[in-house]
Amino acid sequence: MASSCPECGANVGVGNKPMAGEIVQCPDCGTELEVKNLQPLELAVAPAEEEDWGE
Amino acid sequence: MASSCPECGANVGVGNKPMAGEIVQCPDCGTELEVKNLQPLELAVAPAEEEDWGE
Amino acid sequence: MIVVKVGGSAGIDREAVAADVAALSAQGERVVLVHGASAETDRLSELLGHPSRTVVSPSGQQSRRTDRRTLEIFAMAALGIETFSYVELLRRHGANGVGVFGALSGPRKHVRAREGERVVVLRDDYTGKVERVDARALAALLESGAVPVLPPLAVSDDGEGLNVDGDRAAASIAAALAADTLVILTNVPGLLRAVEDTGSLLRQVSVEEAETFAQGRMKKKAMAAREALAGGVRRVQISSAQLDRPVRRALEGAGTLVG
Amino acid sequence: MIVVKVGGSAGIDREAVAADVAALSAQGERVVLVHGASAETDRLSELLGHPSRTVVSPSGQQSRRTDRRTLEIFAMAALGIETFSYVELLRRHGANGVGVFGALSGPRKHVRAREGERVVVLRDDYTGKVERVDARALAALLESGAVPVLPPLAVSDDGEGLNVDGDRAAASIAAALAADTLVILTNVPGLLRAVEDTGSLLRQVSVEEAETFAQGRMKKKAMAAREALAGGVRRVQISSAQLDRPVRRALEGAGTLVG
Repeated sequence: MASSCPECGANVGVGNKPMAGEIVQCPDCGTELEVKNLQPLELAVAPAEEEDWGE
Repeated sequence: MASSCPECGANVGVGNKPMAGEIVQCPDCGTELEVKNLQPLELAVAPAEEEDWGE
Repeated sequence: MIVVKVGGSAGIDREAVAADVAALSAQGERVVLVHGASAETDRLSELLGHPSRTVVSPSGQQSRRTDRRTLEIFAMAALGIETFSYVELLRRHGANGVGVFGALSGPRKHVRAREGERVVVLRDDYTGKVERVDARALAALLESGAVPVLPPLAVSDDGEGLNVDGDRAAASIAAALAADTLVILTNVPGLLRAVEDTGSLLRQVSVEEAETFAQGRMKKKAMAAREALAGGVRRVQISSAQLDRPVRRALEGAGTLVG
Repeated sequence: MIVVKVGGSAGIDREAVAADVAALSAQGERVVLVHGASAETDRLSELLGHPSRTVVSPSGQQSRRTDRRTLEIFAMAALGIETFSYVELLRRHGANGVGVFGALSGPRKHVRAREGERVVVLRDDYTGKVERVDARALAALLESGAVPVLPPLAVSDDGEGLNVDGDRAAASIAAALAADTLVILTNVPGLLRAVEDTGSLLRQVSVEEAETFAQGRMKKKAMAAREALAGGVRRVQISSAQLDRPVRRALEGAGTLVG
């Protein structure tokens, strides 16, 4: 399965069984993308990595 | 079983199977007494009746 | 300044109450929210394998048996579910809800209960009555723009949590803060002349009439009204929590005006 | 003014900590108590049939998976057991403990976790970071003589409760209130050069050294120390909660001084 990168429009492959919320990297612009939706496959720029958690 | 009234010293009967915390009235002075202890049987003046409770 | 008491029975729409309190707060009104916890306590008690038990006082009044384990479950439900939810919902509607526990103090009560033919004093019963309100702390929170949210939980001077009646706690808070109005929201339209007939709403009653007509839990609300009015609160309104904008409807006269 | 953070792991003697805080308060010291909730949350999660789960961040850090049900259980444990107990115990030792929920605000975090070979963003994770402290409300409570007791719970602007790190929350509170000292009490003597050797206590370290030696949960405490010192707090002491009078021992130099 594949979809287009929201940043640069390149074609981004996500393997055959992507998971909701999965992080993938755009092969062209390198932006970290998140699988927002599975049917139809939709990608969005992933939120920034956070270094910390709760209790 | 019986014990003496802490107020007036009269002999107060509490039946054969008193319960801890049970309220009994002194036959002489009428004071409300509480079974504070079972072995040995001990009576004390009962706290005043409260009209209200929680949630 | 308004003190709003909302019941803890099932079927109360917390968000409707929170949204209404938030709107009043946004208009500059100072509001303290006091809530119940009975339904959530019953549910949690069941889940934790310590089902709620009822005791009957010599005068026939039913109430929750509050041994130490029940008190602990009561605290989890009152603070951890009800207070927690109201603070979330107030924030969702733009108000600075702040849950507060420890502002209410009072003695543990020597509760009597019927055991068959006998009457016993329940020594391990964590039920109490509010005798002191930390008005300074609550006023300070109100001053800072917060909407204090309080569970029906007090603390004894020996450092024991106590299950207290929410209506009477709200009355004590209203008196201590010299509030203008105490609004008691419940799951019935107000004080009914005939309990089973929700059409028999009494729009205005004296305290004596309130205590005469009140049945079951409404008795506590009549008692709370008496105590609030005696404490200088100008107005007590008992109304339904099910209305749209329930607090403002009560302020506009919905339900029963006592006093 | 002192902010005391005490851990939520099993084996913490709450009464020893509460008695010590009460003694400081009696001497006129202003104290805010922030506590953890991990052990009680794990136990309650088990009892309620929603056992705790751990997730691993891409960098290998372990943490509690906090879906909505876990957050609700976390609130019951943090507010309904820990905050409740500390307010009881502070009162027992003569201090006016007041549990406060809603003074900490911040955004929900986009948490990433490893799922097998992949990395996913956890959309329904109620974990957050404290970005704002209602210093006015806390200062007002301190002014009124209260000892505020806070759980590791914040609220997002959308009105969602959030599981936050207690150490870093305490650092934010200490900075917001311009506290002199942040005392972090935990179940180890302090920062150890070698984790398995409790004799290898480091008595004083720079923030950089702290972050170098810290392992596992101690990393959070080192991070909290950095944030407190950067926020103007003059002193951070990480010490054991197991000592007699643990807070005062820390103030007298027990454990590790950071900064």
